Amino acid sequence: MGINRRDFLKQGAFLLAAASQAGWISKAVTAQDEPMIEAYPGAGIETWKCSVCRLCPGGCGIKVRLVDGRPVKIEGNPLSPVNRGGLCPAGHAGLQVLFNSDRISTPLKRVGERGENRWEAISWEEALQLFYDYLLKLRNEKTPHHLLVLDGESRGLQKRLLERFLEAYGTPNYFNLSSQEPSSLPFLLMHGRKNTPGYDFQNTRFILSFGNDFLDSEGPPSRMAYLFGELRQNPGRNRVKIVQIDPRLSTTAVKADRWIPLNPGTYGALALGVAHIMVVEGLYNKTFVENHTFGFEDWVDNKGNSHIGFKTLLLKEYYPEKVSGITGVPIDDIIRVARSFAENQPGIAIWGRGVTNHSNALFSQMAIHALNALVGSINSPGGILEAPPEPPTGLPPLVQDKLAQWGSAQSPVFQYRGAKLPATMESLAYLLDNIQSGEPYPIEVALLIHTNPLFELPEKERFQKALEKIPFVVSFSSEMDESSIWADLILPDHTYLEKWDLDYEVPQLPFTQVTISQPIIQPRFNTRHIGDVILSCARLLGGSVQKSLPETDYRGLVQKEAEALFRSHRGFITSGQFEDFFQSFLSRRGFKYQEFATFEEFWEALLKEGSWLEIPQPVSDLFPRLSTPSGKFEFFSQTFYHQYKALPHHVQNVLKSDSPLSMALSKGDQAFLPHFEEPNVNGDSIEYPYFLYPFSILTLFDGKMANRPLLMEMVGFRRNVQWDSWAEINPETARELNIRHGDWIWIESPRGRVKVRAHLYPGAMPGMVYLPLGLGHTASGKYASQKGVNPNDILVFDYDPLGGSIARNSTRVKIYKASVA
Amino acid sequence: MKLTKSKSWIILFIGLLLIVVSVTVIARNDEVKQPIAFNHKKHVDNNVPCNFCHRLYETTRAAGIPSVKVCITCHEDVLYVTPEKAKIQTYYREGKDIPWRRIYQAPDHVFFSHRLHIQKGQVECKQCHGEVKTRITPFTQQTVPLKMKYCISCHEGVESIDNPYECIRCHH
Amino acid sequence: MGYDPDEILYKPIEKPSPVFWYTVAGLLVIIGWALFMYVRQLYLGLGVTGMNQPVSWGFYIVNFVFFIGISHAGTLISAILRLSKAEWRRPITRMAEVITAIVLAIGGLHPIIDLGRPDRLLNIFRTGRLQSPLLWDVTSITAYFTASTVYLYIPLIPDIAILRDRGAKPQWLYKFLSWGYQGTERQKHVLERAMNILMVMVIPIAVSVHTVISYIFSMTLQPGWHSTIFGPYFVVGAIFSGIAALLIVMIAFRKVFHFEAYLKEVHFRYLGNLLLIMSLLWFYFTFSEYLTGYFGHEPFEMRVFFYKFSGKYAPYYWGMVMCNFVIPVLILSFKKTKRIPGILIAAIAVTIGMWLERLIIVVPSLANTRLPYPTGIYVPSLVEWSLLIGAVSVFVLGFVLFSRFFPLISVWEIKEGRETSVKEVSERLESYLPDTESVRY
Amino acid sequence: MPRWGMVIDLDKCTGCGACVAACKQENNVAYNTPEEAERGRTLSWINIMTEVEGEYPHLRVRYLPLPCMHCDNPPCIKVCPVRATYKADNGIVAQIYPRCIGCRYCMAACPYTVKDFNWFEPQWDPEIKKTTNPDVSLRPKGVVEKCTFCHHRLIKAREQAALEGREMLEEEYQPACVETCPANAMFFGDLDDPNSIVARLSRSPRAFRLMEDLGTEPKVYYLSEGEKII
Repeated sequence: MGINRRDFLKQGAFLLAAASQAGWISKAVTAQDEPMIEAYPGAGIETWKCSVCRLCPGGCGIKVRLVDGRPVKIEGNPLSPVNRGGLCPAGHAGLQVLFNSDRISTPLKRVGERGENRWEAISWEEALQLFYDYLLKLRNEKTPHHLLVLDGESRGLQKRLLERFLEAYGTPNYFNLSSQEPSSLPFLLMHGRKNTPGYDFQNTRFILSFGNDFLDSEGPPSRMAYLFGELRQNPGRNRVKIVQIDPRLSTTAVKADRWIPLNPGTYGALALGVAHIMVVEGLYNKTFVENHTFGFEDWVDNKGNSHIGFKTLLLKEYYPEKVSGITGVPIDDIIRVARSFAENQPGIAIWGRGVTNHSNALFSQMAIHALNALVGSINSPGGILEAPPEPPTGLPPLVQDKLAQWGSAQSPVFQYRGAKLPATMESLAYLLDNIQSGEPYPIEVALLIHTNPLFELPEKERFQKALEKIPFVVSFSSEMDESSIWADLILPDHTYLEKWDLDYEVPQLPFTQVTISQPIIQPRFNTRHIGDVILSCARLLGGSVQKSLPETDYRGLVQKEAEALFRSHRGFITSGQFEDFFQSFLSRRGFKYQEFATFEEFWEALLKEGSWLEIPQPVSDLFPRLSTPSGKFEFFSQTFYHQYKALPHHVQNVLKSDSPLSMALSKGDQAFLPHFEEPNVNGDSIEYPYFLYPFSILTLFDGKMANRPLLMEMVGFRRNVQWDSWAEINPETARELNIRHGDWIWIESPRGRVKVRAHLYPGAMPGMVYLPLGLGHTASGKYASQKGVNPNDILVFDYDPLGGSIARNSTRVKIYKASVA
Repeated sequence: MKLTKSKSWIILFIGLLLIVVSVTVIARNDEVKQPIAFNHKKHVDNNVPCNFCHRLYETTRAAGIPSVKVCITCHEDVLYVTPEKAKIQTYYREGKDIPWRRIYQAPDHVFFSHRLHIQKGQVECKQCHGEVKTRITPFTQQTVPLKMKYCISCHEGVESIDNPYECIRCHH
Repeated sequence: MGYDPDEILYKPIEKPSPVFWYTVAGLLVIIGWALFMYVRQLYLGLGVTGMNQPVSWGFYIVNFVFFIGISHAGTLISAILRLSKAEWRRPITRMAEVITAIVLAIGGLHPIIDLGRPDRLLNIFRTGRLQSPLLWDVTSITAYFTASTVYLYIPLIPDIAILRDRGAKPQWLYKFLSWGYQGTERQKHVLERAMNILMVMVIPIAVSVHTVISYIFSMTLQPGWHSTIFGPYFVVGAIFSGIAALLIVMIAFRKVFHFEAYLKEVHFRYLGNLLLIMSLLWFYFTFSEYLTGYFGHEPFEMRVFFYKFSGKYAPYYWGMVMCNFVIPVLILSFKKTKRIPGILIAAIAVTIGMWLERLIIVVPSLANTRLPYPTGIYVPSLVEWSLLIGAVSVFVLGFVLFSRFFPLISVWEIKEGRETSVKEVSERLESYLPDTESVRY
Repeated sequence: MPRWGMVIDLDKCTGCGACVAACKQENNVAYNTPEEAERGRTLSWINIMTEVEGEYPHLRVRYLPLPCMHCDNPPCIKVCPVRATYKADNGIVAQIYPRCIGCRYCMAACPYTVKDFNWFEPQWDPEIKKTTNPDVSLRPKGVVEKCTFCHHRLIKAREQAALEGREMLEEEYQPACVETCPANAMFFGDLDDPNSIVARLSRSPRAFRLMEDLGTEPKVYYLSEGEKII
């Protein structure tokens, strides 16, 4: 049967139509054309989109599985150099961020009193006008530095944009709350570098961890887990040894080869004790210490004053008996740690929140870092590496007008009054004090960017009072939280799964990587990208601000930056199969270098594969000159010394009289050497006999993740606790207090008390009580609110006056059984 | 007359039974009314390929009920408007989809894949949907009762299926 | 009809006291409440109970085992006594059989109450796996229920005929149920044959029922369950609790209906002896069960063991030992205490004790998982308590209703006893004795 | 016919719980209210068990991820009265929700306590329900559920391979927990294929299975923790 012409034409038309329709379908499916999905229920068309997880600073690459345009699962992106396909439990809860009944769906303006949580929905135009009016007002009044930004999440491009905006606007007050801890200050003082360096865990053979629970709550969790797996059980390589020094049997301590519990806050002493043994037994790297360090031996400055060296200090002050007395660690253990650390090289000494949560944090960190220098693990494989270079930028050069220049040059509001120490003395504590007193200048507009200080900080009343002093507070939160209810205006940001962004500031990586964040689905609510808000403000402000940020929308900016990556001809997009270790895949050429002719190809590949990676060239000069005054690693921090000496006398006097530095200063040179300071303790030891030790958990981090049922259900999955806080107590201690497992107890500090269930755990040190952070929300959605307790409610606001970190582990408490109620 | 009392009980019981039975029988007759008097035969006769409308059956789990946008590609002419065509155009204009009533819907706990049956199993449409090609009215009820028994009856004879009783193939 | 010496036996049927109605109404209220609770459970799901993840079985299974256990009272005792021609059985058998029938129905319902999806109950027949001990149960309980109802009904026929002839109301019921029984020789003969066959059949069925129930537990690998003596252990426990329940019922109805003339001290003494024997036997089984477990000292077994001995379940465990062994043995060993009040106390103690025993078997093994699972402690909820009380009420109601329509003491057996037994027994006795002629020789 | 099995390297496992989260997300395991969780009714197809031995400071703590063991000789299927749980040809112990009558006998019989029961009708937050996986059915109240080794992924992979006219590759089928494990501590594959990584690891001297003495022949192998030095 032949086909006549008519039929042929008809069929042709159908086929044409079909072809065009087919294209339309795939478009429809990816564009989430709702009626189309309805018309094809259960088609099960699967698509994957790469993005980046923004729930913690880890920066894991993710792939989101979409079925019929509906996101159903987040998985790790195997091509991401950070996590290599793994994903921690929090990452899996990402969809519950996107789909959450507590999201803010539209800009809100406060109608009631502050903190009353009564709002009026307004349009974006109105909201932006309101915001812009305030920004303009500050510039018109020639006080742009009265703008303060508190940022809890921004990284990568978003942070770059914000910093750029603030510089062009003219304020130095950009405070990153998420980078509060662990501080990078010791690197500045001893290394001459401000940013956190890269840790070469891949090649290390020994990790001496001081209070760094890196398997649970510190560092990029998926990356650390991946490394742990590789380092511990990998045929063909030595099993890395891990010693965890921590008053709590944390996950890392459980998985470590050895857990050494010590008295809280005495990390510095233990590190110095270990150093003492190494020096006495001659176990340190003598060549390195001789050639590349400063201040190990006694020395004489150019004015002829003699100074004591680190060695002398060690030998005199930190003999094992004394250290053992301070730390409670048996002498044998100190010796054994010192010997095995020296034997298993390259090794690395790291510290974490356990250390920075004390008022003596800075000196403890310096003491621990000194161990790295003693074994020569500075800028050497398996040790601490130079921080990788930042990715290139596509932003035009910064343009600042006079006002902006003047404003940016003002001393930031978070610095200690009058103390012009460029590196030290920055702290939230000073920020609060300064806002409160209006000195040196008042803050008039504050932006809260995905941060919840009212929940995360001890003594929230202090923050609340500071907020009350600020006439206009804007929150960019996508969900209501304890801090946002104190704001005047809420400009809801997209969730990270609806956002364009580039992410590249993952701490501790020894390589540069850029991961693209692309919207998985169209924004579900009437929210707006914070970058777009800033860009439109820049546009409205005009002048130099607009010149610095000429882009009109954030997506364009992302593309510009990506183009800069492409044009730089550095790095490559990760693709194909990964080899296990960077070193090995460099040598084996396991990487596929993709060449892209045009930016469009590059862009497509970036969207498809997710990450761009640049591995730093192997250093030819094994130990380059550091940017310290001596050009070497400094045991005796000349940076610090000079800064201090340059201070006006009245400030010096203040420091001598009312800060913990005073003790050290009275001891002369010790103040600039790694040494042990007694940590501050709040609460009388007789009335409050127990130490409260709050700890972070992987599932909740700082508490932002609490409104996810998935994570609340597995909040204490290793302890069989769900949806609730638990207080870990040693069974022996509990017996003395007549507390049984599961009893309700009160934990009372000088600041207040909380009621929580006792959890007897042999891993708890006697005399301590451990509480998880991140629970106990009061205004944070239906899954998080009124579940568990917030240890911050009873913590005393204490801090390291030099390093600035909040000293969370300095509160003493008493425990007693709650009467049955 | 004590027996009448018991008899009345029995009559009542039988009456109730009858009501229940008739209600179930009526309820089982679940014919539905479709919004448009769709004529499969006409479309087939006009050489419209199956996958023009049901465009997913070869590639995905679902067969795909065409959305109004698919219908309108052919039925947008306004010259010869039949009442049925007018309905399509109205739906399209209003931006609504045709409210087809689904007849063939696997329950939530059954996972059926059209493409596997069509592509690998070489099953013809009519095996489950009856003679579609000659049908001049829209479906108002299942032509073949799609119960598990029916699935099994087919699977039992097939060589390439190693175990027709593997429950988790379809229930997961 | 002239004067009937057993007039008092018809009294509850022909002249029911108003107390009957109050009792029925009261029980109906309780049952209604339980029913409401059950409907609520049906609607909401099994979550309304106190069961949880490791303890996935609770009161319902305990009650199931317990009630099925009690059902052994009846048929087994009456069958054995009939079979062994124990003459003192005559006033007891009926009550025992009634217990069996009612309690079996209640017990048999419990697994259904326990189901998460009772709507899919028929799956058991549609796609049942005969390999599952649960299905053996279904089979044996059904068989036992059928057998024991028939076994209750057949000896009841002559009594129903008597009632019909006496003109008791409702006449249609008796007419219908008496099956045209006129007491002819042939009818008597057929009835006797039927009874004899059933008597023999019912005993193995009854034994099998509780053995199979014990298999539900012992066929698994769980510590504390995986035991070979569970079959006989359960059967002994079942008969034990059955006798106790029978004693309670006898004492109660003796008091209510003034059956003192029929249920005499001697009956209680004999049954008391039986209870004592069973108590000792029960102790023997318990002892060997736990002693062997203890000697093996398998760690998981020991966890369960100590959970019962000194852990959370110690009060129940020692309570059970008190109730099942110490109290009955002390009471029943001494003539002084072996009187009706004492026996009543012992019987109640044994009933409670046996219920506790079922609890102790079911829950601790589940609560002590082999892995460090978040151990949930089992706290029964209001629903479960309500249903337990409801089940007991159904039992009482069933008994009360039965007593309203049928004589609780087998009238014809009493009559037969009066008329023929004395002669028969003396003949039988004589046949036991050594032959006088051979002695002379 | 392959025999699917899993190997979990406890030396690599950090007990991070990613497997637990991934599983809940992949398999639409319902969330319970805090009150229900308090009563021990949390549904979780894979759990992390914490074993603690010793006294402070000499402790030995072990994290043990516990999915269904998919025993070759499963105690649970023997007792099921309706064949709602049975062993599939490829060794996966399956649970058929539409057939289960909810008697919980299998839960009582399982020595590993890995079966979960839906005590109530799962209450899905309407927002969160939008993210459920369409490949896995939502369970009604009153049925038992358990780990399926993400069997739906096998079905999908096999379907894909069949349509492309080739054999399915082992890598194509990985359960969600294995796929997500950040420490790469979990391995999955065909135990009968002598070249597969699971077969090799299962023969390792470090390999052991839980309660081997019960004769359940679990198909989940653990690699014991390496010795601790220093």
